[in-house]
Amino acid sequence: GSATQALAQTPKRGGNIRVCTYTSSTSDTLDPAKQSNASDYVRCNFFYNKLVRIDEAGAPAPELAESFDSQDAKTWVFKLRKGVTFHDGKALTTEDVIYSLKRHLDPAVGSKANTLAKQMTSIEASSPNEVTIVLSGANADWPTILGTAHFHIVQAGTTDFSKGIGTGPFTCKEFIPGVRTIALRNANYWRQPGPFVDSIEFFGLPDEQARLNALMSGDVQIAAVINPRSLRVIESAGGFGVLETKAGLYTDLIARLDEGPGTNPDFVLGMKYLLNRAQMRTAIFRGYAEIANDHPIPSSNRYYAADIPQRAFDPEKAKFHFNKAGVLGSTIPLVASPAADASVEMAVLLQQEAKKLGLNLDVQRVPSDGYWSNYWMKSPFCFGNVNPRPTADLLFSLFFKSDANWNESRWKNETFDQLIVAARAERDEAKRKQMYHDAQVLVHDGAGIGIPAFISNLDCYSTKIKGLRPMPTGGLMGYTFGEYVWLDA
Amino acid sequence: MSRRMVKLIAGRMLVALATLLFVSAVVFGATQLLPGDVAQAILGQSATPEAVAGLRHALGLDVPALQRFVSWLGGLLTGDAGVSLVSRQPVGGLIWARLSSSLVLAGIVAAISVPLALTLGITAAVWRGSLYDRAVGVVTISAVSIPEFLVATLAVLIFAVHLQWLPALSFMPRSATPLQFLRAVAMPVMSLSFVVVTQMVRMTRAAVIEALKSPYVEMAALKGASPARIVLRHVLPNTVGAIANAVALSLSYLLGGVIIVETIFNYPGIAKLMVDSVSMRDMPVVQACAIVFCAVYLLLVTTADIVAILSNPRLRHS
Amino acid sequence: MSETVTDIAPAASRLRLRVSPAAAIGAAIVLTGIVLAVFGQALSPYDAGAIVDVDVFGPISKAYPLGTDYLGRDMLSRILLGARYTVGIAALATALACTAGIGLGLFAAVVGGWTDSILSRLLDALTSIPSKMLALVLIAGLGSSLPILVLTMAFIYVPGCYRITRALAVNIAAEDFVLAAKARGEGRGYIMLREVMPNMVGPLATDFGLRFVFVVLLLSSLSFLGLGVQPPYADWGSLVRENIAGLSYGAPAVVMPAVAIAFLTIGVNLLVDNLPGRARAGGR
Amino acid sequence: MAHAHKSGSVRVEALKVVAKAEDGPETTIVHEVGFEIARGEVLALIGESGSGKTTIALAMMGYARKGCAIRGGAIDVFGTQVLACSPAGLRGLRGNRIAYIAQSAAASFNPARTIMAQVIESALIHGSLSAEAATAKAKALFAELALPNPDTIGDRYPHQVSGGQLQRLLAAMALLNDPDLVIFDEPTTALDVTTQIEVLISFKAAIRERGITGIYVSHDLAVVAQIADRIAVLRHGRLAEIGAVEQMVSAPTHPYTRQLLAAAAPVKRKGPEAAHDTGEAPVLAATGITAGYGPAGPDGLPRIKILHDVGFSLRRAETLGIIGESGSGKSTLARVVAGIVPAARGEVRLDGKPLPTALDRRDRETLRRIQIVFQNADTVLNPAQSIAQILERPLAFYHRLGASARRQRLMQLLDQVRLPRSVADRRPGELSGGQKQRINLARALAAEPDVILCDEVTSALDTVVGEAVLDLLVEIQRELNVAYVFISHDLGVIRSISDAVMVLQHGRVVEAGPTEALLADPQEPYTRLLLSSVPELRTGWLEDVRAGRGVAA
Ligand SMILES: Nc1ncnc2c1ncn2[C@@H]1O[C@H](COP(=O)(O)OP(=O)(O)OP(=O)(O)O)[C@@H](O)[C@H]1O
Ligand SMILES: Nc1ncnc2c1ncn2[C@@H]1O[C@H](COP(=O)(O)OP(=O)(O)OP(=O)(O)O)[C@@H](O)[C@H]1O
Ligand SMILES: [Mg+2]
Ligand SMILES: [Mg+2]
Repeated sequence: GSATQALAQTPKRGGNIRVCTYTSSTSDTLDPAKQSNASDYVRCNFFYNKLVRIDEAGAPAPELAESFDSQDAKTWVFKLRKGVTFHDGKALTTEDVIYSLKRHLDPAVGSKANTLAKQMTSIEASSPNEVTIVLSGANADWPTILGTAHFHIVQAGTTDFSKGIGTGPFTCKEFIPGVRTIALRNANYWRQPGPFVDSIEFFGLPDEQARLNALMSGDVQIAAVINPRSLRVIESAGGFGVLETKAGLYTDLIARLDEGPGTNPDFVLGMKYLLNRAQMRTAIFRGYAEIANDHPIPSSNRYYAADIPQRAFDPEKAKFHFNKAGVLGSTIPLVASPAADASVEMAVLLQQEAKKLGLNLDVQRVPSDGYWSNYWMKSPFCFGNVNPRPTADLLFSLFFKSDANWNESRWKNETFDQLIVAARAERDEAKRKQMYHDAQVLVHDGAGIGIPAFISNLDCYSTKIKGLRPMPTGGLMGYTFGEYVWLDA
Repeated sequence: MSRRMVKLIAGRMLVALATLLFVSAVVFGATQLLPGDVAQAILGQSATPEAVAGLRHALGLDVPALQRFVSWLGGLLTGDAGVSLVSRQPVGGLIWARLSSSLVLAGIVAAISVPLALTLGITAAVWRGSLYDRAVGVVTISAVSIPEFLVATLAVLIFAVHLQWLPALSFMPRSATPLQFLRAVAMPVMSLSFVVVTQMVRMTRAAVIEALKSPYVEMAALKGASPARIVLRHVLPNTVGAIANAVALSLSYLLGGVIIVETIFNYPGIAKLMVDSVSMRDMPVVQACAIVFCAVYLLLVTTADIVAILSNPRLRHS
Repeated sequence: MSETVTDIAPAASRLRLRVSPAAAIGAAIVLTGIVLAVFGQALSPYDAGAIVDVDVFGPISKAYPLGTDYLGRDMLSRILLGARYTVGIAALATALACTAGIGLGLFAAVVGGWTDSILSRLLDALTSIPSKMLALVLIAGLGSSLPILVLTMAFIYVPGCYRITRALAVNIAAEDFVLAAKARGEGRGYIMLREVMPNMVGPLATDFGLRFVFVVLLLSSLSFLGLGVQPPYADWGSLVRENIAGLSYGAPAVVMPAVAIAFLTIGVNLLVDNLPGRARAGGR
Repeated sequence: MAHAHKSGSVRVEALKVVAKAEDGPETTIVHEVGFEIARGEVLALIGESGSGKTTIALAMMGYARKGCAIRGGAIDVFGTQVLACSPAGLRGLRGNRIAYIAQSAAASFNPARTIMAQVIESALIHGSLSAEAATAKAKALFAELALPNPDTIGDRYPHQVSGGQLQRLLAAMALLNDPDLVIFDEPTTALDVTTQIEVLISFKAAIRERGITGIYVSHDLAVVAQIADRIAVLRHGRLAEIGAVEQMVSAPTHPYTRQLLAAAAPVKRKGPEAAHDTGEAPVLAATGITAGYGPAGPDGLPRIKILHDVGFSLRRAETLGIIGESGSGKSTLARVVAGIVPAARGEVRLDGKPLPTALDRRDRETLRRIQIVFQNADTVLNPAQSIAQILERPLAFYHRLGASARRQRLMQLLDQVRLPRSVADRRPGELSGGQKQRINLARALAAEPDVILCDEVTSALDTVVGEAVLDLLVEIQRELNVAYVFISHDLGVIRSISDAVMVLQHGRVVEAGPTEALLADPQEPYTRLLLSSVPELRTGWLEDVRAGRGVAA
């Protein structure tokens, strides 16, 4: 509704807005390689650009690269846009691109994109205006990968990232980690029409109630990540809009297949049947979620396999499998944490259902802090939380391939591994679709992962803010709202 | 000042310094016990063993703990608290920025709550047993009985969301006018005052009642002194020490105890810095914060001790 | 000559035991808290974890006397279950803190000298770290489980209890009856437990009450920071916290647990402030 | 002396004061008391502790302590109906027309303010004098009251002045506004005999000179006889008897007054026969005791040295009296003997065997044989234990008696100290002072000791009650043959109970010898001073002493 209306109006220039997200910490960074959450993504998108951006349809589109191409999906050539300058006036060169990409390979940098970046075996300037990247294996999705969060282009030689000097739509006036960022409109931005607002004050409020109150009292114009439970208040107050982003975020139940109760396939299957997806959708997400089918591909993805029968809540079947696994009457620890969105509530619901069948789930809630390093991938029965990824290949190869770093359930399936490698290089769309279809079936049946729902991201805003629309890459317009919003004051 | 008093005061200060040194060792030791480290925290989901090892080496975390402690302590003594492992900025600067905001907030709360609490405490003591005394007792107990975060959230709902009199968030740019600033901190100040006033009222009341029982107060009444004169001239000079202690203890809360208020009002104080740093395992910052908390506590308590010594003529003249 | 005094004295001691109405109210509230903690689960109308209603933040109704929570669970059942954690954890932590604090305090006061100085300095150093920060570090280090929570909070409040005990015990240890016991040749254990300890019961009971209140409040603060009792268990503080979104429309789900906390702490305060004929101790 | 020419008197009629416990019933503590004081006359109020003396004295100013209330009667102070005054009116009277000198000057001075500020405060409150004039007048009063350095003493803080001086400073404070009525509430009870004399002399002079109308509260008949014109005897809040001093001293009618009179002139309890040398070895002997407090210095002596080369010996069934002014080291000596304070030099022998100096190196048997009974029965009995617990502990500790044997012995002990068996289940707080002191003694007896060190066991008691305790001590000695070291600052008591006397001053033995001989013919000036300072129950004694010493008032 409001999105189409916004398109109909001509954007106005000017105005200062305040925006808050849900994290704020001294680890807030302007170093693209170190970004770890939505706040970082938003902030880096203020000040930097990538070679490639991902458009509304989820397809790669040129940004700092004017064009990109490959014959064999293995050697990729990126032609740089001309006339782009950094905030300090220096022109963008191949050197900057090479420096930016190579940083991810240096362990001392601690880049989060290190695993993805490792596919690059060589990065070279093939002409003054052109960078050639050679991959270790064919990857038809490579431009999309360069459009993901960490591949911003910085100036060659930068080690101090506190100034935020990039080619992006805003310049950095103030950046205090854990406190706030003030971004000013970059008057010399290369892309037209460029940002509309004069400045954005951006900060994090970890307390959801505080975010909501700040929005309602007019202290901020956009508040990111609002709990669906709070929408009732927003709606009754009037004057506020909700931006729902269906991007494929999910929280999954993980049973390690190599350790603990998950070594018994009946236990895993029983758990998948015990997930009361409909109840979770209504009770936990108040309807702002899409029921999932134990594989990571959401329906918006072009490779979504619609014909796999939906696994339904079935306590009888669950009981049958638990009985077969011989776990009825025993107590099984289940680790959950606020770090994995809504996992605690899911665990509690699961616990209730299990109790009715005579299985005791001992829900152990652990703090967010240290969850990813100390519990996730370590506990035999716990929860994970997977952010949207732009390609099916990324989801499968990061989380499901036998040798994947984040193979949460330690699922090993050779057919699947071959399918993924083949699909990555496959340039025939129909064949590729079939391959991904088969992959989804394999994960649905075999992996130790239960995915009950894809969770929508809800950002709320004052209706004075225009120009917001959902993007498949994440909330707040794939974290790039800064360039597009305008103030209708 | 007598020599004995100089000795006493010097003694208090030495003890405070020794305590600080001890605390620094304990803090350093305790932080070593925290599971996980900054390398894992920075890498989050992408913490593969090689990546962690590489980053750890790059950050100098593979040096033995004792060696790190010695160099850290050496740094502290020369005024260098090291560099944050996360933001790579000097810890001193980070802390100072946050500490100064915390101190401003604490200062305003103190300026409001100390006179208020002393007035309430003294009047309640003078009219002890009266309806007024009971009312003060019930109100202060109720104030401290409600979880802080509820008080703060409720205040926001009422004053910011519904009435829209005050901003919901309290962080202001340095260019803000004093009025804007006062409006911004009004609610945090209110929420914090709730907590500290109660403590001070109770302790002041107890101290004053104790002094009111003494024979010299009876003597003053028998000289015809008015109640006001008894309190101002006879009771207060003898309770300064006890009251100073109560005030010091309550005020020490205003640095580390305000985490909830800082979170709800997005006030960039030092408590939040410490909480963040603990979750990021940014040890240089955690250690420095802990030292700051201790130093301020010791400063307050030692000051109160010294006030008590100075207000006691037995120690002043002997 | 002395008979008259003797006759008056027992009457006076009977007077001292007179319970004031405030103390009676306090005692009634505390007793209710204890009963709820013990029998709460048996009294609850629904399973505290079960989603019983599609309506979240439901109002007070016949079916749900205290409304429903953010997932549509019965609030009365949850508060009854929460009593166990709030009262139980706080009582246990306070008891542990007091046992350790009193033991150390008595020891320091009776032994005196270097032992006393060193113990006092050590515990002073502990007090200098703000309690919430100390809890944060400890729980981050040890993980949040019920035993850890109890131990952490006990640990935090040991110095305070030590301080009060020591201050009281130092005065008592200087009394003539202790000197008389020493002159008789009594050992330290006897002096600590039989001569000194019985004279501190009143102020220590007061201190116990106050510390209990602090623990309840710290527990709810920790819940706010996500470090408190972890679901599916919930103390009253975490009930307030998890339902805070309902505050905007005054949902009973957020108000009721807060009222429960306030009741309990006020009750304890009333009781300890009006303990019959006993000296009250300051300190926190 | 603005009111000097007015005639009239102070009249109290049917005064009734009650005490009420919180929410409890009221108990009357002063019943229908009435008396009259003519201008220029001093009336003494005398009675045992708790008889209501202070309560009446305070009521004269329309003041009742917290928890008490004046419930009836009338007080007329030279035409002013005190009990009918408004609070403001009362404030105008207090410290102005009626002044009060409290029992404990040390507690009545505010420790945080200078003496002068407090002395002139009443003048400032009532606006009777300017600050300078008040200061000048105060200095004159200081001189009149024979205070040293009258010009500068006011600049000091209370803790910098001795107890006797403070008492006189308090008097100066009271006299500053030339009050019509001055109330002295036991102003010398807390003082040493030698100091008491000085204070009494200066008070007497001030009263004479100014023609003060006063009420003098005391429990010491001998003191009262020096100061007052008439005496009122109180008993349980009632007026027992009232009359002129001469008459009360020579022909009292009320039995209680007679008791008081008897106690004031203690009987000789010990015949001289016990004193002579039987050739028996002493049960307890001390030689060359040097001791003190604080850490030991390089010479092995403690930093604060109290006792210097003190020695004595004591035979079975004998009593050694130790006398000396406050702070002379009497208690310290007892502590050295008991092992509580280790001696730096010298030794203590029990039956000829030297004892280890430190308490923890003495064996239980040695500890049992020497028992110490402390001065203050109020503080020496654990208020949290029952009498049975207190008395049974030494039985279990020293004699390892079983429960039933203990109970039996406990009853015996109670009989021995003449207490009803029913007190066993009470706590010390439910006993009177005399009863507590008996328990204290019984605890020592429970050990079946050879020597009991009695440190001021009667000082905190009323004279009448104290006498009874002394009787008991002597009886027990006859029965059990224990030896006593009896410490007191009251020469009368020492004379009455001991076979031999030792006089201590500044931690040194001034003089020692058999009681009769020594007191009859003291060799040392200090002993003579002590002897002459004991008030005698006759009017005019004070004047004699003053004349004898040539003290200028
Ligand atoms: N504040 C009070 N509340 C209740 N009872 C009191 C209070 N003060 C005194 N009394 C009681 O009143 C009685 C008289 O007390 P008062 O102090 O007048 O005695 P006193 O003759 O001065 O004794 P002493 O010689 O010990 O000073 C005592 O029984 C005492 O216990
Ligand atoms: N624990 C102690 N530490 C230091 N000095 C002390 C200690 N106890 C007593 N003194 C000092 O030792 C001196 C003698 O004290 P002691 O108690 O023996 O006197 P006393 O003759 O019994 O006096 P009194 O008649 O007042 O009881 C005093 O000056 C006292 O201040
Ligand atoms: Mg009295
Ligand atoms: Mg003594």
